Amino acid sequence: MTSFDVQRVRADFPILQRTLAGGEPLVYLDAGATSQRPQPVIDAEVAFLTRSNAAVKRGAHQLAEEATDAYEGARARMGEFLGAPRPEEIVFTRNATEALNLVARSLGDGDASTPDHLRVREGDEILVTEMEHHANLVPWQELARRTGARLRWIPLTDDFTLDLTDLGSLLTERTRVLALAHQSNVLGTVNPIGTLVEAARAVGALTVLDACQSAPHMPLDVRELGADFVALSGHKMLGPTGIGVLWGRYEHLAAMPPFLTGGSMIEVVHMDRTTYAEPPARFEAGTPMISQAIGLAAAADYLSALGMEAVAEHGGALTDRALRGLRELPGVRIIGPAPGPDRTGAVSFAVEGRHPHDIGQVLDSRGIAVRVGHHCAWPLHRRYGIPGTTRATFSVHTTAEEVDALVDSVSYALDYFGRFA
Amino acid sequence: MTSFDVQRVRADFPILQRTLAGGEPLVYLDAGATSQRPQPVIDAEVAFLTRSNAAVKRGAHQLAEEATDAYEGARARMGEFLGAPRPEEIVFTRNATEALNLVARSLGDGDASTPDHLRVREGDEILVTEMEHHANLVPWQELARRTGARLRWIPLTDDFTLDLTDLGSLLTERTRVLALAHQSNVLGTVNPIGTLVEAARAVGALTVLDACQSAPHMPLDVRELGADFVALSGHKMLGPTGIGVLWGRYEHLAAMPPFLTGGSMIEVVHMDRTTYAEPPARFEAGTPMISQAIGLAAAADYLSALGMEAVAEHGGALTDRALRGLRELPGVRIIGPAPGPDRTGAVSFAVEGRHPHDIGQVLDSRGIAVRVGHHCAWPLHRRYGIPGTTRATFSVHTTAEEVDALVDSVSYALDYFGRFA
Amino acid sequence: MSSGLDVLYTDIIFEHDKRPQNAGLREPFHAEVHHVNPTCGDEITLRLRRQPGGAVEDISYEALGCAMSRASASMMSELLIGRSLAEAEEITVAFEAAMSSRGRDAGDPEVLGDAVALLGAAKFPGRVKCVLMAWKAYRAALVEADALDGSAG
Amino acid sequence: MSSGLDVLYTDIIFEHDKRPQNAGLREPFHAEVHHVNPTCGDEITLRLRRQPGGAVEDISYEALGCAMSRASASMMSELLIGRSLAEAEEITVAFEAAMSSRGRDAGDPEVLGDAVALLGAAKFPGRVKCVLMAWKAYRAALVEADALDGSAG
Ligand SMILES: Cc1ncc(COP(=O)(O)O)c(C=O)c1O
Ligand SMILES: Cc1ncc(COP(=O)(O)O)c(C=O)c1O
Repeated sequence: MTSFDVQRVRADFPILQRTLAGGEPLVYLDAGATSQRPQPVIDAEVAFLTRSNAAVKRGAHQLAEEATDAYEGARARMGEFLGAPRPEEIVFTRNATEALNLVARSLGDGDASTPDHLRVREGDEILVTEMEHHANLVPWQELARRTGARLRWIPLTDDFTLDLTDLGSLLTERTRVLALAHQSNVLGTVNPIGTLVEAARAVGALTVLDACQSAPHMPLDVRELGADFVALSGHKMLGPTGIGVLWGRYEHLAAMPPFLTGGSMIEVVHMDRTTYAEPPARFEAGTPMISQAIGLAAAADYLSALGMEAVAEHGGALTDRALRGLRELPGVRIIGPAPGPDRTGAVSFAVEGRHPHDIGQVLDSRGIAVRVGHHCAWPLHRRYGIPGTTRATFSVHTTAEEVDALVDSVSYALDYFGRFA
Repeated sequence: MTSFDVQRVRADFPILQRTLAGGEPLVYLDAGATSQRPQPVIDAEVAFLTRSNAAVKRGAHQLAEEATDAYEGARARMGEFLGAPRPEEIVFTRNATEALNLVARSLGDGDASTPDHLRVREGDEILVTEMEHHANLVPWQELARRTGARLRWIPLTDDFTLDLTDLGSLLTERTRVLALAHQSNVLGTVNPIGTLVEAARAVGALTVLDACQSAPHMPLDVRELGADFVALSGHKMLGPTGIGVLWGRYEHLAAMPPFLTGGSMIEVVHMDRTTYAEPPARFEAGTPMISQAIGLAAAADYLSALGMEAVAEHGGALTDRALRGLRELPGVRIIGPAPGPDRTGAVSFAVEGRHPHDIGQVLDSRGIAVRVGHHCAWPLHRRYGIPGTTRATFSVHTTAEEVDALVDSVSYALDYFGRFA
Repeated sequence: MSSGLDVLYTDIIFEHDKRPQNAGLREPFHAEVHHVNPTCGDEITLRLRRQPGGAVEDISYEALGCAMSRASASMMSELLIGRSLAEAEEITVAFEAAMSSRGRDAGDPEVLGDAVALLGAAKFPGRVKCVLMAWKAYRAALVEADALDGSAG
Repeated sequence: MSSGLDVLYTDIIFEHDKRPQNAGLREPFHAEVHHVNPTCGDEITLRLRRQPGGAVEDISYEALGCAMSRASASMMSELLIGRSLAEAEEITVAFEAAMSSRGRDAGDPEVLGDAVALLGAAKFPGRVKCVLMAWKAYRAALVEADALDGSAG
């Protein structure tokens, strides 16, 4: 079913060799929080650091030229990975959160010289969804607060998908921005981006896509997605922490005011005034995350070598297996859609009468690392009347046996707590 | 003269083993732009990645606990390194530029609930200096533009120091912020921070210190410095790129609005409103630079093991030697004060009738990596009537022989271009 | 394999989790506070009533959370109600110290009573916050009550 | 040791650096542009005058920068003045391509004249921008002149 050899992939991840406190092997089902790094990603960073490390775009010496080539090469590679028409559309940020903040701040910072469609002002509306990660919600709340715009949201159905019934009244001529997740980090739901981008474009609104969870799991092509901005994090797709990507249409980036200001993003600086460089430099203030960009490009290479179609198939099969196993257990309620093509990567569930923290503790005692809580999607959990969920997420190194161990261990946890019932 | 063994230190820096295109050994005199990384810093990151890598502050599993301990341990270590009264005063940012942007944005974002001294508004004044790096100038220009405050600056003397003659009229009751470099990245000048902090405090202004260049070169103690905020970058002090530190007095941080918003910086999130966590979490939105914080702490350990007093002595001796050699060369003008205790780390110079790019090219052909241009301090260069300088900066692995090679090579460059004169 | 687990989840923890002591919000009270644990969404609303002489007359609460955090609220209320403020302070300090010791300080059953059972969580840094939430809420309520009646704590 | 250097700094480069052709700003002109290289602070102000038929009648400029960038402005002006727009375009395209080739495209001296000497910089990525600045300024002036007289370029 999986076209790559998962055992060979596992050998590339040094951390999978470790055992835990009780001697158990590590079953890492928390890739949705942060993924592990294969050796080639670590090696790429170390090779750079021990050979060509230097400040980029500044020096006239050989090391600086090598470093600049490596850094700009990483940008070009990420552009390719995402199907970006131009490498200059790739802006490196510290994480997806900063990428989303960049867009939200810049849309609020324009002046008379900024095109109208790139400005959010009083009376405008911003549309998000009830399933958003805090990273794609709070920056928009703050933008609304600063500008006097109104924040609205697409609600969720009982089936764990977006409720588009009232889309016509939510997405109107007043809407400047539609910001939403490509894939929910809790539900696993993949949203109907094509339809929504088209609807947004029809009313002249920009679409901002949070692709944090989809980027590691499926082929992405920004041209096909059709959005105006796409944000993702390196550490969720086998790359380093401390690096994220904002992709944006060049014509937008070229007309937007900067976010962070300082060195390397300027054109001319006087004491009392400054003009700014073209994108992407305009949005990369200060010394960038150089070795991290190189590590991220190596992660993209690693995923591409496996093939994103194969990666998607692998993740889909594991998700199905986990869902089929878990839903048989008494008192377990899956928080997410039934198995199907538009749901992958994450399996979250609630247990009747048991707090997720307690479930997670039992799993941990058996070497199974999952995440518990609201997963930075508090409104989503409130919508379904639960304080939190237990969430298992999969990666390219996850095996069917590990999924079975998860199901077994949840069953064990039910028994464990059952004895006190 | 140096109390540590420079040759032993050199053995810790793998990049110093490499040779350049023409077979020359690498003479890296560009540490002021970015420093090189000793093996223990690389090892610390790799060890973390291959053993304990996980999302911090979120998971309930063993790896997540180890990762959180390592990350918070790095914070505590940086607090110690800087003499911070509390570890919670250390905020990790992507670089010094972001740290300075954080302060500048937050001071402009307050509302009625924010204490007056932490708000910059129309009619207020912001005071910087003419020697600032763009990172400590442009964010303040932007704050002034957004709020209607007025930006003023302390000018420079012909002796390459701050001209404090008119300080009384520049620093007044209207001044909310004094932002300045601890040490200039071009001149090497160390500013009289004690005097300035006291003067600022006397009028009720906050002091924001850019310690990018001083942190790698001398012992720092935020209590002694007396400033309200201190910013620095990891990659300039033997640590990774992609990480910086903002130190701030706890009572300020606790009263300031957030900058980046998203996951991990919240208290409670509803669709229409959010409350925020205490510092430092409030200022660390999203997944932090985990392995980079750990690398930075290892860099602090490395420097502490050498002893910052010894590091300062070493840098001072090299600076003196370079200045004494270069000022003998015909047509060379040192852009910076004469040798002395308040000048270290960086030696910049201009050559009569020769552009720095051409000088740098000749040095590069002899394996000597220096930086040329305005070094992100364009107004400073304009002040001295030059488009740019050639700058050599030193680190713990720099030898007296390397400084001599620099002087020889500048002399060679003068001859080289002399033949066309 | 689940040895670590049994340190955490003892019978007494589950007894308090199932039958929490002093639960439910009662009147009258001098201060009410609402605390959340932002990482897991656990919540507690806690009310404090003090006697004129300064003793803890009543602690009532509503707690939403894991077994550890609910048991902790229950045990704390049992332990502190009826104590003088000084005694309550001593217990709280001792408990917080043991809880932050990563297991090095096993706690004195004379002082902490049933609550020593909570100290199993001290070895699980991710769970320490769950256990401490109720205690922090008590502290905050104390500060608020002081502020309200103007008497320094 | 300095072999790399001599590829860059040939006698002809220094001749143009010392005695720049067509330097100084002249009237009349159809468009004036000001370009800077933000990393090193180099600047050029360039004026373009076109003939009614569309030829490059004059290029005048003031350039601040390194030897390479000043020589480049001088050579470019020498090469393009008097050419038809089509010829100038052909030369510019050929020069930019060679300059971006990292040394693989040695350039045709028939087309580029003295300017082939600039191509030594193609192997030094940090210097390519210095050399191209004048050429970019010419392109920008062309666009501006077109915009001003409303004729499509
Ligand atoms: C004095 C000074 N301030 C600020 C900065 C900015 O540091 P970074 O680029 O790491 O943000 C630098 C270095 O470029 C510097 O030398
Ligand atoms: C859907 C989604 N959006 C945004 C984020 C934020 O990513 P980061 O914390 O790397 O900025 C995450 C991960 O936490 C996520 O899952």
